[in-house]
Amino acid sequence: MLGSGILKGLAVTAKNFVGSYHNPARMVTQEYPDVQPQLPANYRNFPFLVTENATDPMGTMRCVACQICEKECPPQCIYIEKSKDKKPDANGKLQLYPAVFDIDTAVCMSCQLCVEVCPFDAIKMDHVFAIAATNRFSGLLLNREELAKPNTYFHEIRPDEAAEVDGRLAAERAAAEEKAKAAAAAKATAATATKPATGGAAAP
Amino acid sequence: MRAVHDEFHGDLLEVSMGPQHPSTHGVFRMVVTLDGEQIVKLKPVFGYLHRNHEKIAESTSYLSSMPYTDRLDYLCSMSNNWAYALAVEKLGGLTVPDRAQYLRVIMAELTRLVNHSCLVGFLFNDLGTSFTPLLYAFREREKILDLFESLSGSRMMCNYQRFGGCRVDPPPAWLAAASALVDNFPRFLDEYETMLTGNEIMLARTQGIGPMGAAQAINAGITGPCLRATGVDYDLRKVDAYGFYPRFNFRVPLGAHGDTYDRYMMRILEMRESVKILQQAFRELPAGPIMDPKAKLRGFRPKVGEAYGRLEGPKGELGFYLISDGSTNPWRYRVRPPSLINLTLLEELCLGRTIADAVVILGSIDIVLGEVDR
Amino acid sequence: MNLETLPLQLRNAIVDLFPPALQWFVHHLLTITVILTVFGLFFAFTTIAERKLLARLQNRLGPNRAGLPWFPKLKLWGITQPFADAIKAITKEDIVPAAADKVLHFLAPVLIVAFSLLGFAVLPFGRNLIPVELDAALLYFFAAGAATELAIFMAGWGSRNKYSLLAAMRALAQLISYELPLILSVVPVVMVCGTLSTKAIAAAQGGWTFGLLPHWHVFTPWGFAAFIIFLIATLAESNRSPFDLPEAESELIAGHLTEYSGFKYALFFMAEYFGLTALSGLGVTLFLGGWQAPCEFLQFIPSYLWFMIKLVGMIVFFIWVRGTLLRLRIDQLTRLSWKFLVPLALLNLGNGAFWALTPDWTGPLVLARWAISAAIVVVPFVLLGRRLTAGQAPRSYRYA
Amino acid sequence: MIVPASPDPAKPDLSTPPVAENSLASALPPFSPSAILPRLLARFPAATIELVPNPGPAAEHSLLLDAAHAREIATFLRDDDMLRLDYCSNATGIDWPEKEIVDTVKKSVPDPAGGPDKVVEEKTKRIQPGYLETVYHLYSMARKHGPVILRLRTENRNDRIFLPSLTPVWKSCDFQEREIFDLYGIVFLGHPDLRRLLMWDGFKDHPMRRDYVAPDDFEWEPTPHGSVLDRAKGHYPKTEGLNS
Repeated sequence: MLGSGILKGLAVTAKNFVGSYHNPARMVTQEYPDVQPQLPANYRNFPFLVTENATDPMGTMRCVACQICEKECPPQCIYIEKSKDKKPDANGKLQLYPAVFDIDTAVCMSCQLCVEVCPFDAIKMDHVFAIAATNRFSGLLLNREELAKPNTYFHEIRPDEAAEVDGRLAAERAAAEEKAKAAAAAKATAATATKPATGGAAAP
Repeated sequence: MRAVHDEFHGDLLEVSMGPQHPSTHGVFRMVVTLDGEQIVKLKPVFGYLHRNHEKIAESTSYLSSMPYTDRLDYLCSMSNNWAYALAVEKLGGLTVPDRAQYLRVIMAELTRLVNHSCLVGFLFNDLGTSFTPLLYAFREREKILDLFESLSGSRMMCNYQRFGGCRVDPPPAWLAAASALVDNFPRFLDEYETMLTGNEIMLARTQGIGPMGAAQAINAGITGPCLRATGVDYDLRKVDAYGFYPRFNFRVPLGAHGDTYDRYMMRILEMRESVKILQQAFRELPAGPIMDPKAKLRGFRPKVGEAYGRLEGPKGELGFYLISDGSTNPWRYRVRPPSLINLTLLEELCLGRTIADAVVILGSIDIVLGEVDR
Repeated sequence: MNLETLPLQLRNAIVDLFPPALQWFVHHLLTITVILTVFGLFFAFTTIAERKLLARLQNRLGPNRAGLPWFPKLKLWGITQPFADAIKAITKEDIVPAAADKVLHFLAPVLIVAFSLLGFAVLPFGRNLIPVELDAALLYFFAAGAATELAIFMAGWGSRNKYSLLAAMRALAQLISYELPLILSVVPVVMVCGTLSTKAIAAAQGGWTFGLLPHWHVFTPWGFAAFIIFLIATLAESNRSPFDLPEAESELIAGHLTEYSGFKYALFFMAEYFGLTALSGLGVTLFLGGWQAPCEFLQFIPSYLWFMIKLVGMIVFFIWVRGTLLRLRIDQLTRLSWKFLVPLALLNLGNGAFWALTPDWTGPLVLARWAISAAIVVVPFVLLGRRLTAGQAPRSYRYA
Repeated sequence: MIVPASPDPAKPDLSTPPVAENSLASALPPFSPSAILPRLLARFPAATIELVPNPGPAAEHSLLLDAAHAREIATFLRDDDMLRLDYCSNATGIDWPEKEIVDTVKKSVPDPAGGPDKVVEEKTKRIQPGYLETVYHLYSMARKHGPVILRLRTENRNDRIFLPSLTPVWKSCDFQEREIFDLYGIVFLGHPDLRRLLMWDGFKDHPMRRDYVAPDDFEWEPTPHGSVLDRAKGHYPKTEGLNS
């Protein structure tokens, strides 16, 4: 009969009206500034640079300015200038570091490719999303000081991934130390065996 | 007896609907010539969102184009990813591990749910509801987007598929949540259908509106639910049998009239089939790696050659045509956009109908301007 | 202190403060002020109620942020939202298109508010509360109400916008189509009550069967049918969903409102709600017993409160309909009117006549009276409805 | 009608490999260009049709048609009962600019000293003329097979850029050919409504051509670093003013 479909529709909306008062599954609204969203660990928005500690962020940056991310970045929002000198990294190896590391967050599309291609676990995705600024350049173009965040922060936002990365880096470090020890031992044996030449300069 | 409008013959009215119009689904524009409220001419105008995606892709590496495919049809980033990965895998001869194949099916079908629920919501908005069906649909869509977010990190720009596999392996908790959501999805569909499918106004507004003939639709390259609404049995999941779709039990709903109502119902019925596919996928998901060990993330250089990979996207056949010259960048990168080609018949469908119908016909074709204009 | 007569006593007390020569003037000024204030506030809270109710129908929260100035912590569930909206509307820039007919563009919102307010003059808000006692109150009401469509046409024409023009055309087609069923649905009431005076019609619906079942017109077959037709026609007359074609958002941007902004836009909004409230008030008066209490023992509640409760009920129903239904197309809209509502209303006219002629049927004849009257309504409804929806039904589908 | 048995991964016969692998592994599909080619040549003796091999793993070879017979052949392919290629999925353009090809020919030169022959590489340079190409991917919805890939080539990239439109055969080419016209500049003869699709009407040049240089004179937003900044500075001498 004419009208039965309309009545059924009215019944459904009425049910939803009542349900909205007692069934939280129906209500999905989050009252945003009052209630901050619970971001999943995998949430990604804008990269940051991982530093080993918070006290000396520029000195302990993992980034070695290899510029792979700059090349792979689809919208080309990363800009890196290599340093002229070298600094020792966490493994004690001398590495370049980025003298300039800019990310234009107005261009960045948070695709995470920089993170995936980084062989040093130096760049990771952040959880910030409220980055409104009044100036496009001073506000949205982040330089390396603004990008650097300590490893503890990484642990805070993505505990699982950070632990895995730490484990891997620790293993690498251990392996490097092992190798260095072995090399030193070999060198020592070599030195004891044959006195002259080859020593000195090669030791890290 | 002479027709009335002969005696009151007046001027035609040309209205430019769009690019800013509530119902053109973005920055689409239709230049409509009206006789009273009747459409005597309709010319679609494209390009307001054109960014030459193909040119950008030809000047970057294969991998770098992947996040850009998210932005084609921004409701269905997972399907777009897969279509592109499919083409590149065909071009480079990569294989995909079983678990990744299942995950791809899961993601693609979840995307179908997202897209179709959005579509039916927006269709009702075009039909003049005050957002109620749209918001019910969005409520369900949000839940799926939450899943996407917790897995891939982003709600809509998932960037999830890689050549030779997927990027992240979902933990068991995610799978359980997704499975529960999928199991509850038919309840939403039932409620939705009770609310609107039998509604007299809905029937009057959609049945017999903008009917498409099967031969006409095939010749015009219409694909996806719009084609199947005309009764043509052509679903690439069955025809091309890409991915692991042959392992899944599902049916392809077919319409008979090809009108707006059939196009709407195709979406509803496909969502029900998608739910079945998803339930089966969650049951059978094997353990194992999710990436082809041969696949390289960086510096991927396929051999010289070309490949056309296509899949059944929610909107129709989404194809990627790639030509490799052996370098890291594709020589030719072409997207076959279902949204654009499904608009081929728009003028034919709208002629002689009113503005109100044109809006509904456009809504039922289901376009996303990110893909139309690329 | 009698609550029922309290408004009158208050009015008389104030009027008595003035010299007798001015008293008639103060009397009317007071009435107008009260109507403007009460229904102005009613309008304000209807907007927030509509937004809140729609939100709840859609599983949202609705506006809940507007609090009080200087007390940012106090949110008050957002009920001060309409005042914030009003301030916003007043302070917004008023844009008049260069090509517009300036006079019509300005006059349209002014006139539409004026016309939509006229109807309130003849509504009996309570047992003793009626602003103007007219013998031909119903005729006056419809005459005043029909003029609002003229203002809509002025807005559409004066804006010099194609969408506005289309909307204006639609508004006229809608007016012509629905004025008829609206008036025809009211005629049986006039026949049965034998009067055009709204006060007399409201009074005629007094009394209860067993003290519980009120003798409202809606509880008779002809009255029920007339009420439904009246409801549908009211929706159409006040341009509300599913008949909101003149401002069909998805088709005509905002229809005749496309070129209006700021306070003028707010005036249209206000007029729409005033019109809706007035028509609902008339519906309450004609079919829902006006100010009469639904049960005998509930008479202790003042009559004007009963009127307002019923009015609110009507408005809530309209909001509910808006939250559910989709829009008709213009040809379907006119077809619904001419091929369905008008014939039904005409038949119902006969039904009303039958009812008016048979008040003395008693005993088993009462049952026959009800059965005949119901048949006159239901049979044509089913038959006409079947013809109206011929060829339209949910379909079943095959699978490949 | 649905077989409820869920596929068992253990059974090898049920696990159909994905299409990418399928087309890799299997031999030529039944409706391969090499099967169609002789039929076409028999039917259209005047036409020159070539097989263009695809050396990649996809191995989807294509047919190069001459412009004069393209529409006839397309109509035949569409209407032929065996093929029934009623659906043109994809139509696209490709730009092949002029290319310098270095042919290396190895020659053995007898050693005047009487030793073994010396192998000398002789390099000859030649210019392969550029052309524009359109590619059509045809499928059959009736027979559910495909793709058959057609290619058409213009004579050069500058003035002889005319190709027959296949829109009269498949309406799905309508927008796609307009897009090719817009982005590559191929003029389709017989297209019912050949206008630019994506770029605006007054636009000059064709952005998808390989030698297209993007004009940075429109709404250029000075990005703060690198070569982009240098270019931006050329247009906006006062970039610093924007910074403050």
